[in-house]
Amino acid sequence: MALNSIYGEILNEHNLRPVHKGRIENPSLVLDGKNPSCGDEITIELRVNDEDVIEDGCFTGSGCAISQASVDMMLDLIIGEKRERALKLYEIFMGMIRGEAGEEETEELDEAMVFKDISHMPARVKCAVLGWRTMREMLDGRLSVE
Amino acid sequence: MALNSIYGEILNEHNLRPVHKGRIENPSLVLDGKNPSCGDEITIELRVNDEDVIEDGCFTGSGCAISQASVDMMLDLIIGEKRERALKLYEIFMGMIRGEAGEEETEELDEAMVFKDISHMPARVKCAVLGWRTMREMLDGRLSVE
Amino acid sequence: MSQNPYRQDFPVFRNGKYRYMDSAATAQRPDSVIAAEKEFYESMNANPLRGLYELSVMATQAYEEARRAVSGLIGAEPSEIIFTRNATESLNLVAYSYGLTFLHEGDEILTTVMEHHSNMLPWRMVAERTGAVVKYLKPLKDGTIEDSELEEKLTGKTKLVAIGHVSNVLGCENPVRRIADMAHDTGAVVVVDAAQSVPHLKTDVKELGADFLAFSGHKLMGPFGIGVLYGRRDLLEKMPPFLRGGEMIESVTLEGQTWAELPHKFEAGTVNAAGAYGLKAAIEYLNRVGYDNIRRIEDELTGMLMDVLTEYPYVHIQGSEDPSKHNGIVSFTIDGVHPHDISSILDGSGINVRAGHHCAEPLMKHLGVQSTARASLYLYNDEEDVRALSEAIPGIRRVMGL
Amino acid sequence: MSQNPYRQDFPVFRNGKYRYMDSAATAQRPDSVIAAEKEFYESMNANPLRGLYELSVMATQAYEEARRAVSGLIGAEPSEIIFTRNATESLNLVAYSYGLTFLHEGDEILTTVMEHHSNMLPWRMVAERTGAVVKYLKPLKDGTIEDSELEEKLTGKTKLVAIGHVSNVLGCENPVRRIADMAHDTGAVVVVDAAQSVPHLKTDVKELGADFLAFSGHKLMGPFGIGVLYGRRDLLEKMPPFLRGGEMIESVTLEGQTWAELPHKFEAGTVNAAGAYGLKAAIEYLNRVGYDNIRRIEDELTGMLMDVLTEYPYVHIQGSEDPSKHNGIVSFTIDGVHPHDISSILDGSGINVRAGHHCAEPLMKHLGVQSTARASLYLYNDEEDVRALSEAIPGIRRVMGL
Ligand SMILES: Cc1ncc(COP(=O)(O)O)c(C=O)c1O
Ligand SMILES: Cc1ncc(COP(=O)(O)O)c(C=O)c1O
Repeated sequence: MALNSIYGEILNEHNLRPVHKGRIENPSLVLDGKNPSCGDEITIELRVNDEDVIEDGCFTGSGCAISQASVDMMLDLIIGEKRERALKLYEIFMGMIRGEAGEEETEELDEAMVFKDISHMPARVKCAVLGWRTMREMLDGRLSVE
Repeated sequence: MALNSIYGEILNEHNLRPVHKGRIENPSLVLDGKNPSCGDEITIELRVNDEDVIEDGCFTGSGCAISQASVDMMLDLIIGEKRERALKLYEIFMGMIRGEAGEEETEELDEAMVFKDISHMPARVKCAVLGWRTMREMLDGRLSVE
Repeated sequence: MSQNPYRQDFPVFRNGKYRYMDSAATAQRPDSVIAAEKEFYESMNANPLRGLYELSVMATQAYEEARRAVSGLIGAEPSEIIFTRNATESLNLVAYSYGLTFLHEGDEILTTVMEHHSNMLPWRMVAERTGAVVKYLKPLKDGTIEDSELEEKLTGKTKLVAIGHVSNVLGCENPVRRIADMAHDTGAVVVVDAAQSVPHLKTDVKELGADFLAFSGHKLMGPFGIGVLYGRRDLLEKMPPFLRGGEMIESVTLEGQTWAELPHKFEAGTVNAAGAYGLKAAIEYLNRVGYDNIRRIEDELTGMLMDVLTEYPYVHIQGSEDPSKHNGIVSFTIDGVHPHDISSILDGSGINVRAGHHCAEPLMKHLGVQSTARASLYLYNDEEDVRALSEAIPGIRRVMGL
Repeated sequence: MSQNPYRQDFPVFRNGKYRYMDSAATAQRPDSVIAAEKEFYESMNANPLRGLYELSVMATQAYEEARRAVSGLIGAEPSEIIFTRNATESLNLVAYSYGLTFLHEGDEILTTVMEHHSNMLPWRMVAERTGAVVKYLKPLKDGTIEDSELEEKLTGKTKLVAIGHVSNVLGCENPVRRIADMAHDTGAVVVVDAAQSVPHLKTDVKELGADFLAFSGHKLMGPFGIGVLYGRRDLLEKMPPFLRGGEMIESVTLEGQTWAELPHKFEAGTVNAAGAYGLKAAIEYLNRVGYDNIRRIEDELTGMLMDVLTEYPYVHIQGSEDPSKHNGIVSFTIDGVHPHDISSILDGSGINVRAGHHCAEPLMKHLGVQSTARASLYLYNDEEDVRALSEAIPGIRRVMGL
């Protein structure tokens, strides 16, 4: 029941008024992420430039508040950052959820820290990490639009 | 544990020294009976004459003391009797095992009355009735040597 | 009914914490069922069927009594009752044994888009492997299957009809008897998925016209790990065995084997005797309460629930407007709130409802929703449960900032 | 060991009535296993996997913890552990899913004449349907499989080797590792029937070289209705699902479906979560006792029993003369007394042994017996059990008038 602490203003704001929901121009990477256990599906688009900087990003698709808000917060964090930094943030996020990340590190996740206790609701972990997993797969360099 | 009352002199006598184990001349009916749950197998031979009298009978095959003694006692009872009488005895025997036969009727089974309490050992009922079932199938007129 | 007299029989409710409304997924178990399994292991535990000693005889008797209890419940002969693990295995047994043997290229299997995956995917497997074709009846949004659908899709080629008795999403009861009559006229066999009906409705295989009927023990308060397949004797007799191994043979040599008589031919390996004994206790409990009482409780509570829910303009109930057509199942959505969030937020108040596609994805698509929240009631639910759920709905919207 | 300290943990022995020596058929259950199932139903009962509320999350955790306990017991990854109903279903799963997909006409399946029917009939089914051929290794009377047999019958055509780890009649342990090494050299996969070994011997799938390994919960003191299949990940991944239905899919549309990830792909329908939780309690109990202790108790009692039995000239023991090669299993015959009568008469003194072909008819024929009586021991047996049995033997002959 600890989960209810996750629901709240921050989550709602990102769920109801996501900043990054929509399309961007000339994405260099596009990938679908799917949460088989609930049917939620999102598509992430990223534009990464020659210096490996994520210039812009967005998502489309439907899902629960947790998956929608989580991906929106993630995009907040990684847009403008370098590929390595985004992958580092992924590690921190996963570490936080597994309860393995230090407090200092976790602070780097900013608003995404609301998902700290999601592990109390194992069925929802997949929702919270859907966007993050998809992003990591994209930046692992194995996938691109071309 | 009531079963042990079944084991005893009468049963042993028929098991160790069966009167009807062997072969007869010119059987008119021959049938195999099998108890799938334990692999026991017997073959009964009967010679029934034109007046429907069971002139002679015998059995071969292996099995536990209960099935061997039971078929031997059965042959004791039916040899010399008419087909209908044998089928009647079958009904009484089955009735006794189901606990439905009256005491008077049961007396007609003579030594075969030792199986009265076999129902306390359901796994052994099949042994006790193996010969009887086979005999009934033979006399139902559906099977013959020719 | 202000106090539900049965609730106290269910230990999970004793701490007063849970408002459990997910019985369509699995029921709660009364003390008597839990005690039956315990009693089995403590005083009659042995491997049944082949043992010649007292313990094993008691185990065998317990197991076969359970079979009789099941056959009595649905109007079948004991030898027509096969114990499986769950309804899913029962349906797969029919698919593998009957389907793969008796269906051929060009034959048609008729089912509906509202089936649970367990009554859909086995038939697709049969189709893939035999060259038969699966056709789907499309119901109206309230679950009604129109005659025109049936007349169009049930043809001379239809060899098997697989139909759910009660939908686990809409709660509607399908006209199994009418469909069975039509199917039998064209020579098809009828497989009934009764997972959601046997726990709630008096079910008789002959009255329904079912050639096969499957259900799970755990949805009628029995243990997990025990399910039932009813099969018409003549069909079971001509079918090859499914799982092979101990207990289902008559004799085995290096050259070949012969099969045991029914129902053992279909029960390979050590049986779940304790589970069957627990299921018997569940059936006894169910009979003590009686289907009439179950019906009354479910309909009353469903009515209460639907009355309140329909007053919220942002709540949408799937299926019929008539509570008595829901068999205790109420699937709903809330505008702006994903069903997973509904379920998670309700959990914060100890209210347990399911959310998702309920193993009926094609039905979700047909209804035009991605998923729903589902409250499903059973004989132990009470007005407090329904009130708690009803009153929590506006709060969900609030929590979500709506 | 004069007093067995574990015996008191088993409620079935508390009335002092039974001298249970049929553990190869099914084990007795300690209090902790019975309590675990009860605890599950009383405090964490819900349908696992899909629930979003606390009860269902607890059920899911209990179920997955059980999977981890099993994987730890046999040295596998949790995702390689599939819960089934029993060893028989595990073996059938491999036969239907792996066998029917990857075996073809002319391929050979190698097994032995000493297999339990559950590790023989599924392979015959595969042979019948694919055109593959089953070949049988013939052991010596004590169970030894000679190298010459293996070299002759394991050929380049052998695609699957199905071998029991411990015989349920002779008690002998087969050289699985050696056979697996040879089989892998020719490119065959190795299926190990570990129903009789996991309860008694530390078993590690990697050390054994098993590609698949099957066993039943009920033989290691767990509940009925829960069994295990281990499968090597890469094999499981390329195999099609077996049973189809709820919980084993990723998504379903009218056009097709995709499967869930391992191990769920092979677990269709509602899982037996309470059974798995009970099995976990059984594994914990087994680990508390320790395989070393089990070994010691079994070997000591087997030695005692065989010492006495060999003194009766009319008693004949099947298998090795070395008690430590029996894994607690002693099959025997008595001249002039049918094994069924042995078992029935012993039952009169509360002594429980099995009699029959032990689901191994071809082995019976190979040994030249129609059936045997079998005493099988486990960690809760004590000297009193063995003494009672030993001393009852002459009485059996007496009762039979010999
Ligand atoms: C060697 C062996 N294999 C397989 C089995 C089958 O186990 P189950 O009946 O639990 O499926 C048994 C037990 O009877 C056995 O002893
Ligand atoms: C309509 C229907 N059919 C089949 C099933 C499958 O039952 P089980 O998961 O017990 O095999 C269910 C339950 O989930 C159901 O609701």
